[in-house]
Amino acid sequence: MKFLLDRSFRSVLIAMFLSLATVAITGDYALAQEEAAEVAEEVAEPEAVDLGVGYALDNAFLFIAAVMVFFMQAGFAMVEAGFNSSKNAVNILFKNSMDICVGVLLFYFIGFGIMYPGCYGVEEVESKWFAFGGVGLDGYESVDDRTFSPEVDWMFQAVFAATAATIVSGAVAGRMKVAGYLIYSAVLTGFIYPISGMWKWGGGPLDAEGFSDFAGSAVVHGVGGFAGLAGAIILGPRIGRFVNGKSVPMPGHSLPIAALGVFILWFGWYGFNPGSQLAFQSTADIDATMHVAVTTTLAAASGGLVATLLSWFMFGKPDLSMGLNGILGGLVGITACCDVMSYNEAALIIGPVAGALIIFGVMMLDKFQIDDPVGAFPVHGLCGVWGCLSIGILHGDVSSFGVQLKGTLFICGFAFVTMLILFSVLKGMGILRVSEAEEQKGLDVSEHGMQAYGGSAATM
Amino acid sequence: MKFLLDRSFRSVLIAMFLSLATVAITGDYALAQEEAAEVAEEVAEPEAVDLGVGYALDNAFLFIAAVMVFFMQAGFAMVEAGFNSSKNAVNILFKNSMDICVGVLLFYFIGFGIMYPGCYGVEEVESKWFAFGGVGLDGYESVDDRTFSPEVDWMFQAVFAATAATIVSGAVAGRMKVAGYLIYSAVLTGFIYPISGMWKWGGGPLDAEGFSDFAGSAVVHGVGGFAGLAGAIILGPRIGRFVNGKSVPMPGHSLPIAALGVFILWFGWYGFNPGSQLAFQSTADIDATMHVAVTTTLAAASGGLVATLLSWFMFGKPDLSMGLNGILGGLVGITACCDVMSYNEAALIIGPVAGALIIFGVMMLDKFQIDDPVGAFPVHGLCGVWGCLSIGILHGDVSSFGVQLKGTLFICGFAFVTMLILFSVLKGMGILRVSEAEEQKGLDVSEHGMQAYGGSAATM
Amino acid sequence: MKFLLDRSFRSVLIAMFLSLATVAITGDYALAQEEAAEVAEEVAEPEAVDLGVGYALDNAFLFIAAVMVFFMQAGFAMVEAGFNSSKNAVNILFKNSMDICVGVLLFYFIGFGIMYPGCYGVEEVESKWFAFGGVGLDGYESVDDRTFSPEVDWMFQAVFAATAATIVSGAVAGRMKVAGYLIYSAVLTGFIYPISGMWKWGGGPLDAEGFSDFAGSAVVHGVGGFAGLAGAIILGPRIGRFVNGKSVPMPGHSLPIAALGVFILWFGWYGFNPGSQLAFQSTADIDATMHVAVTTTLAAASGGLVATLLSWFMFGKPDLSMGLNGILGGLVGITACCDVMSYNEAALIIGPVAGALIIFGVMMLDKFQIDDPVGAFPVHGLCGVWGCLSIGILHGDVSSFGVQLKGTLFICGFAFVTMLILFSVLKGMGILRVSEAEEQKGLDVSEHGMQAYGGSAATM
Amino acid sequence: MKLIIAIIQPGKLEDVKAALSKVEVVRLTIMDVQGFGRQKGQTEVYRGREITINLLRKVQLQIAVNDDFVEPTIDAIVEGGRTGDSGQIGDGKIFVLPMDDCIRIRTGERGPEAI
Amino acid sequence: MKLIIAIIQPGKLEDVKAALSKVEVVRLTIMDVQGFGRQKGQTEVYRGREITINLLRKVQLQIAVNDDFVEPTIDAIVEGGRTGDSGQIGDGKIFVLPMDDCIRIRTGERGPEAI
Amino acid sequence: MKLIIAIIQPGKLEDVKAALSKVEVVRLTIMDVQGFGRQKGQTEVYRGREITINLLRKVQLQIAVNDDFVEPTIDAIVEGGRTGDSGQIGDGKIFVLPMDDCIRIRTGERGPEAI
Ligand SMILES: Nc1ncnc2c1ncn2[C@@H]1O[C@H](COP(=O)(O)OP(=O)(O)O)[C@@H](O)[C@H]1O
Ligand SMILES: Nc1ncnc2c1ncn2[C@@H]1O[C@H](COP(=O)(O)OP(=O)(O)O)[C@@H](O)[C@H]1O
Ligand SMILES: Nc1ncnc2c1ncn2[C@@H]1O[C@H](COP(=O)(O)OP(=O)(O)O)[C@@H](O)[C@H]1O
Repeated sequence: MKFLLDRSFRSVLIAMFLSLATVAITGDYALAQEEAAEVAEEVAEPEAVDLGVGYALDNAFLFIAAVMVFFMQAGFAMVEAGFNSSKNAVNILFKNSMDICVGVLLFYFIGFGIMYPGCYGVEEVESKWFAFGGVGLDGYESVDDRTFSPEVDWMFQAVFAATAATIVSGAVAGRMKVAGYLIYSAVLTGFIYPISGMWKWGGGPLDAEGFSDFAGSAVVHGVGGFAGLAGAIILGPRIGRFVNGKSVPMPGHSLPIAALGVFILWFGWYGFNPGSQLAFQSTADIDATMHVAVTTTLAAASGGLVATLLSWFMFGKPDLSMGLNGILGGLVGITACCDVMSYNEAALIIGPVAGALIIFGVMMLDKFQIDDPVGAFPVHGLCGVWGCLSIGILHGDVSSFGVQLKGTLFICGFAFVTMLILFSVLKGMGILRVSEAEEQKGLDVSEHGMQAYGGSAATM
Repeated sequence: MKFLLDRSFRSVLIAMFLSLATVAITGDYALAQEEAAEVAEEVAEPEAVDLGVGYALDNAFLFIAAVMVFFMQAGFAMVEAGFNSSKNAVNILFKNSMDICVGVLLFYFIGFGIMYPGCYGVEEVESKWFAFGGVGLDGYESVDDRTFSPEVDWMFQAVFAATAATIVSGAVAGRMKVAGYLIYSAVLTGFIYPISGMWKWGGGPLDAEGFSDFAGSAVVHGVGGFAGLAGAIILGPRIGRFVNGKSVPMPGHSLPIAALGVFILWFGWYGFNPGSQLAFQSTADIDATMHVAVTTTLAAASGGLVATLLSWFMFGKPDLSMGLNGILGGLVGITACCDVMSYNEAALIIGPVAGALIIFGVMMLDKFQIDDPVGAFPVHGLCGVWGCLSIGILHGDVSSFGVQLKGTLFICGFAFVTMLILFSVLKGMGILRVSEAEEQKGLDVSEHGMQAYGGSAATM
Repeated sequence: MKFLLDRSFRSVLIAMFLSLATVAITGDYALAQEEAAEVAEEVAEPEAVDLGVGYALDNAFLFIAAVMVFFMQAGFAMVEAGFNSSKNAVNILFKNSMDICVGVLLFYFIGFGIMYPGCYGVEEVESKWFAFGGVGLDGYESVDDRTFSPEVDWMFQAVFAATAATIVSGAVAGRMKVAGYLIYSAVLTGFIYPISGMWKWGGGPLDAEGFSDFAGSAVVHGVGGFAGLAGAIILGPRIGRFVNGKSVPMPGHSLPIAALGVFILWFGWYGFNPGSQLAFQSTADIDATMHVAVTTTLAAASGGLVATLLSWFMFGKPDLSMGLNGILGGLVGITACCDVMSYNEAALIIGPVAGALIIFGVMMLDKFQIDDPVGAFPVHGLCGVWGCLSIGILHGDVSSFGVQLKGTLFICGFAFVTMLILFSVLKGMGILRVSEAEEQKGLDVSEHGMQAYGGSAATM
Repeated sequence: MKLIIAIIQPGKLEDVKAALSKVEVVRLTIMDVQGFGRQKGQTEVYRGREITINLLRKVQLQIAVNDDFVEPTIDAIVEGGRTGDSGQIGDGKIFVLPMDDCIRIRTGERGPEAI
Repeated sequence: MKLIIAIIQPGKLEDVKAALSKVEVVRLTIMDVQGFGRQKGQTEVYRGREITINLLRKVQLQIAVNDDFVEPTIDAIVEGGRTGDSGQIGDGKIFVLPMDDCIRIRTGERGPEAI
Repeated sequence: MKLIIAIIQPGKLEDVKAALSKVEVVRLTIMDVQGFGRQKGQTEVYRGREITINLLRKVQLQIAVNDDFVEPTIDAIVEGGRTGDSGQIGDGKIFVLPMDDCIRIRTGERGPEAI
């Protein structure tokens, strides 16, 4: 046990510090100097080229949007903690907080350079499936007529990466080792997400083909959802989740914090979707941004409402957890197409279908005996696919169904396959799943030696 | 039971889908096309009339304000859940999340057109008590010299509507059926709120008379507070709340989430009040906006402090729940007059009086044996009235006491009377209050078949 | 008991209303009139000097930043409540909510005038250690070429003051009387914080010497952290915290809300640090602001990661509470130097060292048997000092180590000494610490007569 | 002396306490428990799956009484704890255990008068 | 009649319940408790300090049975509650208490048939 | 063998445990309970209304002991559980119940040596 811990611990250290180390040793001071220079420039010479108030506004708005997206981390943490057992709450919170820590660091050192090689001067990205622009932000060639700074660009993208990563923690909750999870998290934010992200947002091949995914139904949520599915499959269900073929529900330990999490996520989505317009100073841009805000609102609402009514109709009582998932489903669904869908389409088609997909998806996973404690796959995987395909279905003028289908398959498929492999490797290394005894005791005590709720008159 | 459920379920379906259906059937595709056109316009033609960075800023700020107001939904959910029994927490969360879902949909399809007929070209609204501009946003005639887009206008107003609706869920907590509540919620956001809202903000009769209510002490909070009072009266108190004439307190199950909710609400109020300036690009406008931010801050603080000290002084110990209500009272009170009150008036008069009204109101409801579990009426009803009247009292130059009194009476009275009727009708339909057994079991199990907290070493 | 309560209650009333009273009696109406005039001006005459969209943007951004910082109050409340026993949760929430109420009021009536006398026309502040500009905002002389309004300036500063105050509640949790705490809170936000704050941000002596503290590692966090240390020392440890020389951990009662609090704080920090640029319309300013946002992100992430890995390495298991403290430590550390540090320095030096300081600090306090329930001193005190000194170490060009050391010592020392005195006085007055019986019962019942969690099937 | 243990419906606690104080039984200890009995746990649907909440929330009363108080106490609990006149599955049980001794911590008194 | 009180590992509850229903013991009351026994509480490190969580979460079962059910019930609990074949410190205890009477609140029935 | 049930003040748990271990009683089971006794529940004011929190939080100890341990155990609990020298209303009670048998789940041992 101790030995295993050390072993797994080493593997993490390696995974964690590999990148840091390289940089630190090889180029740190060099970089630091350039940096310092750069900073000096920025700060010391106010009379440098002034791009006007519009530039300031673009930066400000994109920054605020990025901060809202950042806050979604809190939403995921609450949703996942609330929908899981109290004996695994510390573990979930740990994974979520490490996702953002590991995520932004790796996305700074590696991810950004992989996802946006074009910004670093790499040519013909439209024909490349992989490219690397460089470490950190120094190589970023910001043009003179830029509408926002490399910094805010990075920040907005970094929180997206962390979002993709943290989706998975919900699907693998209650049974995955910390060590294995940290490695997964590093790989996803450092490599997988940026690679497939580059195909579309980095101006890569899929983008060249006209694949359309405005704010990342596939690029972000699809990747997270399918990575989660892969994890859930390799890990297998929690003990007692399926008893001789029968599905045994394991209700969450705190719906209040789960509901809070959903509200936080909805709040953050107003940064996620509208922010993805990336330009706000022209009237056309800001109008488009506001259009996105409205479609996002309507799809979330109808997704939640339809999922609720369906659960009521099908199961006899309105199921809060389904309604909450439905809201998230509507949000994921509209993410790809919030710019092109009309308000009526958002309210009457995108949201409702997403709401229905939640119910359908949850039941389907049950049928295949796949244990996804928080419904991460139905929400992010299925509704992510729906969002992309809906463009081909309803707005062929924007992008054809074929192109949408191909793009979605490539991105989600890439995440699914690579993650199947990664999780299998972790399994082979013996750092994937905790022992049966540890699982029954709960990961909080076995992995962290603490309990989420100390509270009892007797103990305090 | 089953039969009743079906019955109530049908009634909900009807209420829910009436509007959707009409639109969907009658005009959907037509609308969809126009929409598509509109979108195309917005997105495809960047060279359309450019209204400058100022326009972008106005939109951006108003959008961010709207998002903050949206987040207040989370605040209400937490406050109401925390101040109620754990056996009704799922139900409260359900009602709050459905409020926003149902609210924005109905406010999109019907409410907005009723509240702002003028924007749709309806003439002489100042002399009308009801008018309907049209379904959705397509009929909205946006002028060329507009300072913000119809979209952001709608969004800001929609979250206000949802706020008015969700106030009520606190007052009727612990005993109201889900079916009845959804109908109430739809009626309030689709009809009642927009109708009285039009009288003032839609440029209707009260506005014409000079009635002043900057951000909605009466228009939003008064409506919610008095609707809640009507609900609490018709429903009657929870079992055991008043035992042979004596008031038996029923403390909330989680003050930490209640306190979190209050902080979230205060946070959201910075969108609610400053955002209501609706224009931010001119120096005068932004200065006025910042003035509002300061008065809002000071009134909230003194409301909370005075309520706390009063509870301490009168009852012997400082009561956190009163302090929290006091903060909200101060916020509601300053909402109508945050633009005209001086800083000293906000800090030394508006807030303190609101804080005192909380204590007084809670005790008064007790005297009349009205059961308002979270103090929604004292906070939103009484302090809402106070906010409007304070203008007449302290700033007769802005608007006379008489005008303020009349406007407040009209708006709050309209909500109170119509809701008394609605709740009575629901009672008649037998979908208002749960059975005694269901209430004792708790609405979570009886209405939703789930528990808010699964947590127990034994069950997990 | 009753008598004591009255006594302590009186002392609070006095402390609370002293300032209010004076103003109210002496100058209220006068002020009110001027105010009204001022307001009229602002609101009634839109054709007053127009400072352009840039002015509006600066105000808007600074306002939004202030609101984010305000929200940190919720973060502190959750962190402190979560890391403490459930029997003291109401008390913690009470102290946090009163901090902001008392804080903004006193900072309005007194604090702001003390911290920014220069804005009120006081001359030669660079050579003064104390000065008073005036009560309220009326004396504030806003120049014609101002980039933001006095109102938003006040608001941004006021929430900073409340932040400094509320840090302490964590360090003195579980044993301090409400009466004594309110007095402390008033004194800190009304006098101590603004006085030392003036030395740097008010253009006082330390600023004149070139002391650099961008967003307040020392000015805000150092003050709070060392004030907390003083409190923890004078109060002594909680009963049972150190048993015959051995340290007995007292785990918090709810890690989920503690983790939520940390996410909220990180979110708020994006207002705290970037907002401190105070100017956003020029390209140089907004670029600098975005630079700050990135360094803040990277330091938080590496602080959390390093603290986690260290706890894992040193204690055998990854400790969530240490990871969360590490994130906060990284944020506090980067606060002073977020403008000058390069991204690599933030990620590889500032954050990691802060993370290590957390572990070290927690163990050190243990060694000296000082009971700081939430680790307020390691986070805000130690990392605050580190942030300031790091400038002297890594960027001597910006400010020398000597200057940084002196400035930090002056500010933290002033807070530490004055607070040692204040807490000793409160002790002498017998309103510092609750009785042993009250402490064992828990402050919620003994000080507030309520419980944080009413919930039990039996009681509800 | 006997120790009476009663498992009742949470919603009935107030009624039972009222009935007990009528017979001057004012001292008791209660705790939250989960019951599993004849009463088939309500079958609910959670996320589309049948789930039998067969561990139902109950409240357990513990009352130490002198022998002559046993019958009144039992009657009071039955009276207060029964749903309707005919009672309902799930209303619970009462167990009567022999008790050798009782000590009042405050005074150290023992036996019947300590109860 | 006896009242059987068993303290088991939380993770073993399902197994014990299964074993009990095999011998037709379907009625029981359970509660969360904290145990302090031979099993030295797991020593953890919280914020760098050794902390012995010596109050371990356990689940307590309370089962009222007729005399002929005592042995089967005990065997079932032991079978379902034991970790592995050899058992493990922390597996818990079973206490058997004499019971004078049992009343079914619903019907007022008393004695053996009320169990 | 006896089963000793003691209801004490939550704040006294540590003292009682210390006193017990002095007499080598190291195994026990505790649970949170709510007490209703002579001690008139503290009258508090919640939102301006008198509320008697007459269900006070207590901790219940359950200790199975062999007969010769009964007296030392009782004395230890009284010593550790009493507030001050004279004790205080609310300090609680100790109930001593006869116990027929005790089984150690781990080993299946029965009787006195299983305790
Ligand atoms: N034999 C028993 N041992 C322990 N607890 C029991 C027993 N029988 C009933 N109970 C408790 O009483 C509660 C109610 O039992 P109930 O279903 O009403 O029994 P019945 O159907 O005989 O009335 C159960 O949930 C359980 O907690
Ligand atoms: N004598 C006792 N009295 C009360 N509870 C006991 C006693 N002995 C054991 N227990 C309970 O059983 C649980 C498991 O005990 P355990 O450590 O397995 O005992 P053993 O080491 O004898 O097997 C303990 O945590 C405690 O809750
Ligand atoms: N007869 C009893 N039956 C069950 N529990 C009791 C009894 N008497 C006292 N208790 C428990 O002991 C606790 C303390 O009782 P207390 O008020 O101190 O009694 P006394 O006034 O006789 O000292 C009570 O809150 C209750 O939980």
